[in-house]
Amino acid sequence: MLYSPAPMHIPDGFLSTMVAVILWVITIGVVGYALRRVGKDLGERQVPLMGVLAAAIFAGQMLNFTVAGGTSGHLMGAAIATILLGPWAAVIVLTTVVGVQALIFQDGGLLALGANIFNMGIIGVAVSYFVYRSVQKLSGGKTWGLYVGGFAAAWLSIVVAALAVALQLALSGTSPANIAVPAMGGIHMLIGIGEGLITVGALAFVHAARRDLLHIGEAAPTGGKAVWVGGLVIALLLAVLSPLASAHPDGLEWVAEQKGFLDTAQQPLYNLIPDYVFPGISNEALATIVAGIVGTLIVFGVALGLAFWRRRKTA
Amino acid sequence: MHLHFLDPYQPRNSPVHALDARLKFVLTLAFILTVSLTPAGAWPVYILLLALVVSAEVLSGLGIGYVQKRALLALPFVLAALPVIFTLYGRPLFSLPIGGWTLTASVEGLERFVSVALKSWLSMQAAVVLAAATQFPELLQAMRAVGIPRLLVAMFGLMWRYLFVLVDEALRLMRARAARSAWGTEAGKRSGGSVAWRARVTGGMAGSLFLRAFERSDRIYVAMLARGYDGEVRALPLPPLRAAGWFLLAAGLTLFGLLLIFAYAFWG
Amino acid sequence: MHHSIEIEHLSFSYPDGHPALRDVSLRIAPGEKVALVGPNGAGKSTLILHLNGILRGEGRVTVCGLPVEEKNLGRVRAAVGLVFQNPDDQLFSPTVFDDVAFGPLYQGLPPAEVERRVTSALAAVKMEAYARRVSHHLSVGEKKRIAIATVLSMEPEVLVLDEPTAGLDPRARRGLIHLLRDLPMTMLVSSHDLAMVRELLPRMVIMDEGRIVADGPTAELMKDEQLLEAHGLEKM
Amino acid sequence: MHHSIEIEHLSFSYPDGHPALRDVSLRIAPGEKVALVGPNGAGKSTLILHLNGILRGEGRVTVCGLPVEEKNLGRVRAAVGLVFQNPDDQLFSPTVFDDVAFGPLYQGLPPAEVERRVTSALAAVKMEAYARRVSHHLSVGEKKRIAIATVLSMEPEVLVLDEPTAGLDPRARRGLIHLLRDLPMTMLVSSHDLAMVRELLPRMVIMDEGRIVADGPTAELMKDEQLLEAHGLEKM
Ligand SMILES: Nc1ncnc2c1ncn2[C@@H]1O[C@H](COP(=O)(O)OP(=O)(O)OP(=O)(O)O)[C@@H](O)[C@H]1O
Ligand SMILES: Nc1ncnc2c1ncn2[C@@H]1O[C@H](COP(=O)(O)OP(=O)(O)OP(=O)(O)O)[C@@H](O)[C@H]1O
Ligand SMILES: [Mg+2]
Ligand SMILES: [Mg+2]
Repeated sequence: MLYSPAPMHIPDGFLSTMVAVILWVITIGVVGYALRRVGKDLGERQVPLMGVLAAAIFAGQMLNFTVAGGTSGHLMGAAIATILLGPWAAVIVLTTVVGVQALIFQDGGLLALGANIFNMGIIGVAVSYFVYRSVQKLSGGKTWGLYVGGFAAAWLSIVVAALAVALQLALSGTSPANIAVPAMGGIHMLIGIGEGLITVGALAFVHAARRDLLHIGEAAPTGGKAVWVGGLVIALLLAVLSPLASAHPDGLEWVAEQKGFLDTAQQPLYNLIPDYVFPGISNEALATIVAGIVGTLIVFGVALGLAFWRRRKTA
Repeated sequence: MHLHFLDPYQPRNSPVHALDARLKFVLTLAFILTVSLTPAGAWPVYILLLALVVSAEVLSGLGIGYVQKRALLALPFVLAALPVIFTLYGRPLFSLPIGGWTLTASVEGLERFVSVALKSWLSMQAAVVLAAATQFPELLQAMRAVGIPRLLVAMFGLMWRYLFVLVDEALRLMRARAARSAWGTEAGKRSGGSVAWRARVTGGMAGSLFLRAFERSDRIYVAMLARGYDGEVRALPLPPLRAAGWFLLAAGLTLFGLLLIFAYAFWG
Repeated sequence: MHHSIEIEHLSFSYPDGHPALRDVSLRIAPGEKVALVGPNGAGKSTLILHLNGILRGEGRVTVCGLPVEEKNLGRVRAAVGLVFQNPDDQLFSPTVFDDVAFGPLYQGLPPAEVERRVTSALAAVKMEAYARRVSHHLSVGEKKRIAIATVLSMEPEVLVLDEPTAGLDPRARRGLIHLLRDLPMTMLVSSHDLAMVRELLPRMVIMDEGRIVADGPTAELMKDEQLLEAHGLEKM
Repeated sequence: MHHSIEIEHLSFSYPDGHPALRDVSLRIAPGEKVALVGPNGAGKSTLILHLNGILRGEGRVTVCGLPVEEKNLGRVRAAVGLVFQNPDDQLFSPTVFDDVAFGPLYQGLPPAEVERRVTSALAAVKMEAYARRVSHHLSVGEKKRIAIATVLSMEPEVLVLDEPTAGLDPRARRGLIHLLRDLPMTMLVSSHDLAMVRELLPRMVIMDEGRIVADGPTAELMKDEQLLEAHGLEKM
């Protein structure tokens, strides 16, 4: 099968009605605002541009490369869309992609569509924008900023969106946080590397062929700041919330049982996406690494934020 | 190239196919909402809902087998809910000793798990029937009818139209890459390059796809302008829903309402 | 009587400064069928985009007596039907019907009239049975016919085609030539396909580097091998 | 000595059940230059995709003595260079150099050898000066040459081209014909461009509806107007 659904699309049935409806409301608000913004920026061009680029992102998700032993990596596209189009247009493009995926391929549910747009379209874009802009500012517009920013944006957007999925499942009572968070987070830290590398490759191509396109995304001044702050808040919130949630899923007894859960639960969870199994790493080691990386994530987020504020103060 | 495999629409001569897309769309959404709202453990209601969706499958001429095959796509996600059997507190069901630890499954946990799996399975089937029995252009009209912004609907339509064109481009790119992915002539040499290099090449393909799409959107825009496009999205008015349609809609929604009342009265 | 197309001293440079048209003048009488030939980059497509105001250069362009200006754009676009090279770019709607209805709809015609226009445009290209089909299942030749129908439904006085036979196999190409021969409008056709030009279009305009370098009866210009050679054309 | 290409009783249906090749047999000797012609949908591209195992049907395909099988794919792909119709699909790297180097790099050749291969492939298509250029900005004719170079850099024994002249203007087409004439390899060229076939390829294979319906010297088959007519071809 050419089209393999990414584990990021939540099917119907997994979210409680409450969570699904709340995320629908937020999504409608943000998408409505983004539609108006994009209309103002692009005018008559918006329909063909957004529609065709959504199709391009979808088609781009089919491109894959072999990682090892028949497994493969591919693209989700939130970061590349954000970098090339700016945050508001990216929200619209991803909304279109995720919407059509749900309607045609049942990749993600219809009631859960609000949540899926929220995770990939809104969180993915906000985090990408925050990371990319921060690195761009740090690099002072040099080319390495493009690549480092692109990689970091792609990687973090995947990881944070996955953490959001895990938290939503936990909030819905469908999957205990102490399993969902490290499992989703851990898997997507690996998937995110592929996303990052492909994003860098795509940026290198665009940089060589049409450098001018790398700047259309910057024409989003005032609203762009809102996305930047939003991305920061989301990234920090999830980075702090997820370990907290995963530490106290269901009272205190989890401590006694946690190791057992991880052992049993991770087996099926890794089977969930056989493409991404990394052989040779025992689950225990993985759990440690996951904890380590979540920590790094927070440090990275905070450091980047601080560096940015300092730069602005001295500038 | 022909990408029929991407289009889930299965032409059949059935009453479900003939039904107004607006009705199908609204009823499917209502069905999924009903499934979502049905409390855990209300098994008789789940059975009634299953009967409803299965009769739609049979009526549509798609066949139960076809729908089940597609509905299984969501199956892997069910594993994400598996641990809940052991983490939810309640009457113990059985224990699994693993290493030094014991896992205890609870009745409530199992009930939660089974109802999540059931909900997902039921909703999935409804969505599959909708997609397989409705041409996407009709679905677009349905979206317009329920008040999704025209601009967004127009983008959905354009994306769907160019999905086939661009996926075709993506497949041709991969085909060209495969044709040049050859082994070295020297024995013992590893071919294929590093993973990072392969990922970057794939990125180049994504970038070129994106650029070509960008430039294509310019040409489409010009073609639209040439035919009088002015930024506003226009469409012919939808034909009004007939009395029978309204009746079906009302009956369907009432039925779902009754099912929910029944479910909450006994299991809520 | 006014000319169908009147271009006077038209010059145009793309925003990057590249001059694509240099002082082009051209008149086409109603009912004339004219070929526009020349090497890649000669400026053929650029000229065509001026005919309905998508590009606007310096000089005067008049179409069916209407100066191509902001306030006339709607009427100009109704008078000139542009068919682009790649039908995939022109068929952007979910169904064939929607595509052919697009032009009339934006002209603000009432629904019943839109329906009538679509039916008769599809009949003109012999594709009546395709109205409810979706474009991506069609062959290139079929798509090409539909692309022409999308413009015919606007009942234009002038039909402008950019490389209509590119990418068609001989059979589809033949079918298209017959179709074009039967259409009564004024026609301006840009093409690299000199065999088609000879068969279909009695007058030929040769462009190179943004200028018109020759304009005359096709049969005569075709004899001038030196002229053709000098502008990257080949006698076939 | 083995044949360059040996196809025996090859049949293939697409997953949707559409039979695209029916019992095709064909032998091409080393150094031969063969045309593959036929109407749209005849199965030309499908046949070509079998030559390096991208598609796999029933029957036997042998290339340079290697049966096309899973375990040989890597070696088969090194022996057969496929150039597709649309050069944009073949050029996916930021620069021309990267694109031409893809094959050798994938083969795991040492850097110095990769450089040498790229240089000589670009020299063969007379595009040495373009190594550092961005392929995206080149003209179609230039892209076409680069696409051929991406395959030449793998030093294949057989060159297979799918509609090489489609979309080229007369000048670029002429240049390409000269280029192909100078390349020494065994060549199989699918095309609708009968003028090019007559000029370049002494042997001609006609396909229709998935079958080979004629195979012989181009000059002779070209005389048989009835045969050409019957298979949607047109004498030019
Ligand atoms: N958007 C653009 N920006 C800058 N230059 C352009 C643009 N489009 C075309 N050009 C340049 O303008 C010139 C005329 O291009 P045009 O497309 O009109 O040529 P053409 O005669 O239609 O060629 P072809 O036969 O290849 O279609 C060319 O040199 C081309 O490179
Ligand atoms: N991916 C596919 N799935 C199903 N059928 C296909 C596919 N690709 C091609 N076909 C069908 O197979 C037959 C042979 O197609 P093929 O592309 O080989 O023809 P061709 O001779 O190359 O034609 P052309 O001159 O248009 O390139 C056609 O009937 C076509 O519709
Ligand atoms: Mg042109
Ligand atoms: Mg072909």
